[in-house]
Amino acid sequence: MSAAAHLPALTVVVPLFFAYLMPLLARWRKSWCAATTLAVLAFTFFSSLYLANRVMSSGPFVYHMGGWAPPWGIEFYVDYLAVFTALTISGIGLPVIVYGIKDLPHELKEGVLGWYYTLYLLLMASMLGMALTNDLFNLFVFVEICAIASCAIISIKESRECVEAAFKYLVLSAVGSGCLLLAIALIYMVTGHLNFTFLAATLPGVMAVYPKNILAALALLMVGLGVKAALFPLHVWLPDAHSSAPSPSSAVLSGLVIKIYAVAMIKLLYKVFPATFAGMAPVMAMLLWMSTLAIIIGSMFAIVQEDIKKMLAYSSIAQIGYVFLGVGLASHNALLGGILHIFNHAMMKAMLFLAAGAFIYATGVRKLSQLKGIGVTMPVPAGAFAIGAMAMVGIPVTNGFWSKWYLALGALDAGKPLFAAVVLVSSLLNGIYYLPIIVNAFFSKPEGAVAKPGRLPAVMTGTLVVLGAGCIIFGIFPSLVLGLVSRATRLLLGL
Amino acid sequence: MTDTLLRLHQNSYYFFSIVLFIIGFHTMLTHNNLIKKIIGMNIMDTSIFLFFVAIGYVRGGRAPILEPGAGHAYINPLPSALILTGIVVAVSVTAYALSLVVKLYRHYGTIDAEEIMRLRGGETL
Amino acid sequence: MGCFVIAPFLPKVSEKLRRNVLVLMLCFMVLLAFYNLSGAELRDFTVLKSLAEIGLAPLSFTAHPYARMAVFGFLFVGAIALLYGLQVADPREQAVSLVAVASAVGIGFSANFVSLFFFWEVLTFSVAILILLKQTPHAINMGYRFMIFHVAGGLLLFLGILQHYAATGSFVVEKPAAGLIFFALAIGFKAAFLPLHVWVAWGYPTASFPTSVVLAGLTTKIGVYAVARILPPHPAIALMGASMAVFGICCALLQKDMRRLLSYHIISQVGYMVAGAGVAGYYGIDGSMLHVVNHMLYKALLFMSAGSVLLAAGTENLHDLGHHGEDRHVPPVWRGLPIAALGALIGALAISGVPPFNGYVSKYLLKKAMYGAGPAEKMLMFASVGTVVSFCKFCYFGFIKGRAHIKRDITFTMKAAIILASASCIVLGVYPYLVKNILPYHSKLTVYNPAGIITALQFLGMGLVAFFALNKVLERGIKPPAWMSMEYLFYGPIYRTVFRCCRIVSKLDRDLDHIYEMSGKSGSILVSFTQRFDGALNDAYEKSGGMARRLAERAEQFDSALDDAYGKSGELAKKLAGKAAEFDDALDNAYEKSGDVAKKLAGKAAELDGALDGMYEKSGSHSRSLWDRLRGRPTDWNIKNLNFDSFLMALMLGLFLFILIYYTRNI
Amino acid sequence: MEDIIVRYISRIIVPFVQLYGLYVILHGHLSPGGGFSGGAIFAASMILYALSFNLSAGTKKLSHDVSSVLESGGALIFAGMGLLAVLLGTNFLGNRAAGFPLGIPGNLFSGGAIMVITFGVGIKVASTMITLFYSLIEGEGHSHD
Repeated sequence: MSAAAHLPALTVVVPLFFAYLMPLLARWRKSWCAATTLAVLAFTFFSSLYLANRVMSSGPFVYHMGGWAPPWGIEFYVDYLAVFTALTISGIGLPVIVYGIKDLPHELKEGVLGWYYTLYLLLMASMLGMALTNDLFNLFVFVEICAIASCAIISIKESRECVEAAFKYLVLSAVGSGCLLLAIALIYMVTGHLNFTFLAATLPGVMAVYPKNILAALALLMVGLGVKAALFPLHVWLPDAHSSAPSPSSAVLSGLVIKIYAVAMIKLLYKVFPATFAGMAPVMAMLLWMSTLAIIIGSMFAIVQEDIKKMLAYSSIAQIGYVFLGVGLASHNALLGGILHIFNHAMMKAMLFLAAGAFIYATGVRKLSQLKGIGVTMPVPAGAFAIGAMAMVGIPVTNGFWSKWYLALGALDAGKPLFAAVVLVSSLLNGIYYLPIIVNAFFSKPEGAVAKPGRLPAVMTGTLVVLGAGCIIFGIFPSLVLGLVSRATRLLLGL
Repeated sequence: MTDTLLRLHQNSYYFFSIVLFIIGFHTMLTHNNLIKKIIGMNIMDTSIFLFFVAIGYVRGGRAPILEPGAGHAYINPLPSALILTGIVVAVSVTAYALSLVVKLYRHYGTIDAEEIMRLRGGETL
Repeated sequence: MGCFVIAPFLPKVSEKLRRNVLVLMLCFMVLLAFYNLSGAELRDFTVLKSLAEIGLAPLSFTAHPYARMAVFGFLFVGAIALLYGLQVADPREQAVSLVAVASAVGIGFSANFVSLFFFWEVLTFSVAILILLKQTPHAINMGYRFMIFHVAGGLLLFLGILQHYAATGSFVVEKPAAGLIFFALAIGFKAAFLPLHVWVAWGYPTASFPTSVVLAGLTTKIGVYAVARILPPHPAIALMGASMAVFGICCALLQKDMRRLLSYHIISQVGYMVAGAGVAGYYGIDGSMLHVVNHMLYKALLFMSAGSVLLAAGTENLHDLGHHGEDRHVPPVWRGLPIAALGALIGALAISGVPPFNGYVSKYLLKKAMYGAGPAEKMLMFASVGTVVSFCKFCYFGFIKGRAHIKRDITFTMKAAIILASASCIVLGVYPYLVKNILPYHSKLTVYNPAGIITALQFLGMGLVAFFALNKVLERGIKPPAWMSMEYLFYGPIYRTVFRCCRIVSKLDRDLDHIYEMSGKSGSILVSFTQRFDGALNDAYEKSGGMARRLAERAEQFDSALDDAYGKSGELAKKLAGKAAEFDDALDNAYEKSGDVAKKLAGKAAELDGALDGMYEKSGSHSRSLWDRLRGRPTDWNIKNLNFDSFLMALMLGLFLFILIYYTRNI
Repeated sequence: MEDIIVRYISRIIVPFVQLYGLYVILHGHLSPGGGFSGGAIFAASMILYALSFNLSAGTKKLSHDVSSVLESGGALIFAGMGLLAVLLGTNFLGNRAAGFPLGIPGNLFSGGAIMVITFGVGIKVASTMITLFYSLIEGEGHSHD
C-alpha cells in the first residue's frame, strides 16, 4: 500500500504530530515554526485535494484506524461532504496563517508565538478530524480538542477582554460538550453502536422501542452543537470571543470553527438519524425558525455595532443562520446553498476579519465611524473589505451571490417562499451595515490615524489579494466547487 | 408505589446521575464565584461519566480482564474506555478554565463575576 | 456584439492617452449605434457557458426589437454625454460612466434573466459610484441611499426571477409566469414608479454635472424598457404612468435648482413612456420606445446646458441667477453662453412637443396610443401643458432673465456635444424615418398632419399663457414644507424604524440579562423577607409582654397629666382675648397687602407659563433621553451574563425536548 | 509548608507512589489503568513533593522546561507510533499488521505497540499535570509580588 492510501489519517495526524512538535521547535529553532506550520497546512491542503480528486473519480471510501473494522475500530469515512469540508478548512486555514506570520508578532507576546502555531495546528487537526470521522465518540473527542484549542487561541492574547471572553466561551462550550456527551450516552445506551453507518442502520428499529431516549438525545445534540455553532439564541458567547481575539484567530474562528459544528450537525441529522425520522420529529422546522431568527436578528445586532470586529462577529451569527436555513429547508437546492455557504462564508468572513485586522494593524482604529477614508490610504485591504462586503450582500460576480441564489431557490422548491424572502431581507440588512462602511471608506476624506497608516507587510496584503481574488473567481466560476457540493447534497439526501 | 421504587432502585445510576447533572448545572447557573462555576461544570461532567459508565455495567459482572478459566459475565469495557477519554478531556478543560481564572484574578484581584463587573466600571448590569 | 470591453484602468493612464482612448471608444459607440440603427442583423452572443452546467443560464444576449431601440439611445446619447465631459470630468467618472453605459446596453440585450439581473446590479452600483465620486458628505449620503434603495429593488427582482424560474424552469426573458408583483416592484424602483421615485431627486442633482448627463439617460430608461419588455400591459400601469407625468410636472414647477427641475421632469417624461408601455398596442410600444430615445437626447441636451451654466456661472439655482435683477453690468446668461442657451431652447421645445423637434414625433404616437384610455389621457394632456410652463421657467429664468458673470468658458467638447445633441434632436424631428428600421412594430411615422400640429401648438400656447400668468409666483419659487416630501413621510420613518428596532433588539438582549439578574435578586429578597418575617414574629411575642407592662405605666401618667391640663386652661382663656384685638389690626394690614398679592399673582402666572413651557421642553427632552436610553449602547463584552447564558441554554434544551416529545408523542 | 511530619511522610511515600504510577503505566495493556491513570499517579507524586517541600525543590527535581519538553515528547511518541505503523505499511495505528511483536498474552512485554503508546501517554499526562501545577502555582506567586 502506498502512502497515498493513508492520506485520510495523515491529513489529521500530521498536523496533530507537528502541533506537539511545535513547542520543541519553538525552544530550539524559533524561526522554523512558521515555515513548518505552513508546510504542514500545505500538506493538508494537497492531501485533501488528492482525496477530493479520488472521491470524485471513484466515490466515497472508508479508512480504518489501526486496521480494525467498524464495530470495533474507529473509521474515517471520506465522502463528498468530508472532502469538501477538509478542502475548505485547509484552503482557508493556509492563507490565514500566512497572514498571521506578520500580524501575530504584532499582537502577541514574544514567548507564546510558538504556542500559537501549536494551537492553530491543533485546531486544524481537530476540524479536519471532525470532517472526516465516522464515529460518534471520536467526533466528541475532536469537538473537545477544537473547543479547547479555540478558547486557547482567543485567550493567548492575555488581555482582559480576551481572557473573559475565552472563559465565557469555555464554560458555555463545556456545557455544550456535556450535552453532546450525554446525547452520545443516550444513543449508545439503546443502540450499542457509535459508528455512523451502524447507527443509521440500527436507529429506525430502536426508535420504535425507545423513542424518548432518541428524542432526548436529539434535543441534546441540537443544543450541544447549537451552542458551539452559535445558532441564534445560543450565540451569546460569540461576539465577545470573536471580536477580542487576534485577527487571524477571529478569521479562523468565525470562518471555520463555527461552520465545522454545522457540518457535524449536517452529518448527524442527514446520515445518522434516518430521514423518515427527521421528517417525523420537527427538527427541521425548529432549525428553520431558529436560523430565520438568527439571520434577521443577527443582522439587526450587527447594524448597531460601532466596533468593526464586533460587527463582523454579529454578522457571523446571521451567516451561520444561512447554513442552518439550508439544512432546515432540506430541499436539494437549499441544502446545496447551505453547504456552499460554508465555503463561501469561510472565505469572505476570513477575508473581512483579516482586512479589519489590517486596518487595526496599520492605524490602530477599531471604531467604524473613524474608518472614513481608509479606502484612499489603504486601498488593498479596503478593496478586499469591499469585495467581502459585496459578497455578504450577495451581489452577482461574488461568491456570496451563489449561496443566496441556491438558498432562495431551495426555499421556493420546498414550497416555503417566506424563507426566500427572509434571505433577501437579510441581504438588504447586510447592505445597510456593510455599504456605508465601503462608501465612507472610499469616498470620504481620511482624518486622524487613518490618514497616515503604518506600512502593511506585503504578506498581509498578498493574502488579502488572494482571498479577494478567490471571492471573485468563485463568483464567476462557481462550478469549481459546485460539482463537489452538489454530489455531497445528493448523497446526503439519498437522491 | 413499590413498583416505582423498585424501578428507581434498578435504574438508580441513571436517576442519580441526572440528579447530579441538575445539581452541577444549578451550581454553574447560580454562582458568581468563577471557581464554583468550574466546580459545577465538573459535577456536571462527572454525572455524565457516571451515566455513561452505568450503561456498560452488568449486574454482577467483573472487570474484563482475560483470566484463565473465567466463566463470568463481564461488564462492557467500551464505555469505561470511552469515559477515560472523557475524563481526560474534562480534566484538561478544568485545568484550562482554572488557569483562565488565575489570569482573571491577576487582572482584577477577585474571582467573583459581579465584583469583576464592578471593578471594570462602566455598566454594572 | 453589443457588449464591449470596458477600460477600468482608464484613470491610471496618462491624460493624453486617456483622451485618445475615450475618443476612440466614443467613435466605436456611435458606430455601433448606427450599425444598430441601420437595422442590420445582429447575431446572438453567449459568454460563460459554464454556468449552464450548474443549472443556470449562461450570460447570453439577443437583439430583441424593443431592445434595439433602447440600445441605440443608450449608445448614442452615452457617447454624446461622454463627449460632453471629455475635458472636464474626473477620469474615474469617465471610466465608471463607460461601465454604466455598457451595463445598460447589457440589460437591453439580455436574452435571459441571469444576465439581466447581473447587468441590473452592475448598473446600480456603477450609478451609485458615479454619485459617490463627487465625494462631498451630501453626495456620499445620497449615493449611499441610492445604493440601498436600488439594492432593495435588485433583491426584489431576484425574488421575482426565482419565482419565475421555479414556475417555468427557464430563464428566458418573457412575461413572468409567477412573482409578477416582485417584478413590478423591482422595475418600479428603476422606472421611478410613484412612491418609489424619491431616488431621482437624490441622485441626479447631486452628482457632478458631466456625470448627471450620463445618468439622466440611463437608469429610468432601463426601467421603461423593462416595463415594456417584462410587465404585461395593464391599465393600472398606464394610470401609474399618467400620474407620474402629472406628479413630476408639479414637483418640477416648484424647484429652483436647474438640475433638480430637470430630474423631476424625468419622472414626468418617464410617466409618458410608462403610460405608453402600459396601454401597449403598436403605437403605445413604438411611441414609448421612441420616446425613450428622444427623451434621452433632449434631456441630455438640457442637462448639458444646465451643466454649462453651473460650470460657467458657478450656480445652477434659478433664484440666484435672477439675483442680479436688471443690473446692466452683468450680462444675461444667454449672451455669455449662447450655445448652451440655444441648446436649452431646442431641448425645451423638443420636450414640450413642438412640431419640428423630435419630442413631437413620439408624443404624437403616444397620444394616438392613449386615445380613449380614460383619465390617463386627460392627465397626460395636463402634463403636456405643465411641461411647457416649467420649461418656460427653465429658459426664461435660467437664460434670459438670469444674469451672471461668466467665470469660466465652457470647453470645446462641451459645445460640440451640445451642438451634436441639438442637431440630432432636429434631425430626428424632421426626418423620423431614420429609426424606422428598429422601431419594434414599424408604425407609420407620418406624424406631420394638421390636427397633430395644431394640438401641439395649442398646448404650447396654453402653456405660455399659463406661464405669463404665473410668472411672479414661479420666480419666487415655492419650497414645499419638508413634511410634505415623500422621504420625510415615508422613507425616513422606515429607515429610522429599522434602525431603532435594531437598537431596541440589541438592548433587549442586555436587558433580558438584567431582568434575569433582577429576578434572582428579588427571589433572594423574597427569601430573606420570609426569614425576617419569621424573626419579626418571634420579636413580636417577646415584645408583647413588655408592651402590656408599659401600657399600665402610661395609664397612671395620663391621670396626672389631666390634672395639669385643668390648671393651664385658665391662662389660655386670658391669652385668647389679647389675640382677638391683634387680629383686628392684622385684618387691616391684610387688605393693604392683597393689592400686592394680586400683582405678585399675575407675575406668578407668567412664571407658571414659562415653567410650563420649560416643562414641555423638558418632557420633550425627557422623552428623547428615554429614547436614547431605550436605544442603549451596543452590548459590551461581559462575563457577568454567563449565568444568564447558561440559563438560556437550559431553557433551549427544555424547549427542544418539549417540542420534540410533544410533536412525536403519538409515534 | 514547613511541617516536618508532612515532609518525612512524603519523603517516604513519594518513591512508592512513583513506582506504583510506573507499574500502572506499564501494565496498561494487561490490567485496568494505563497511561492516563498511571501518569496521573506519577504526577500526583511530584505535586506532593513540591507541595510538601517547596516549589523550588520541586523544580529542581523536574524543571518546568523539562516537563514541557516531555509533554510534547509523550504526544510525539503516541503519534510517532501511529505514523511508524503507516511507514511499515499498514493503516494508521496498526499493530500486529505492522509487524510489532505481540508476545505472549499476559506477559509484560506483549501487546506490541500498545505498551509504547501507553508509555507515551503516561509521560504526556504526567508532564502535563506537572506543568499545569507549576504554571498555576507560579501564577499565584506573581500576583502576590
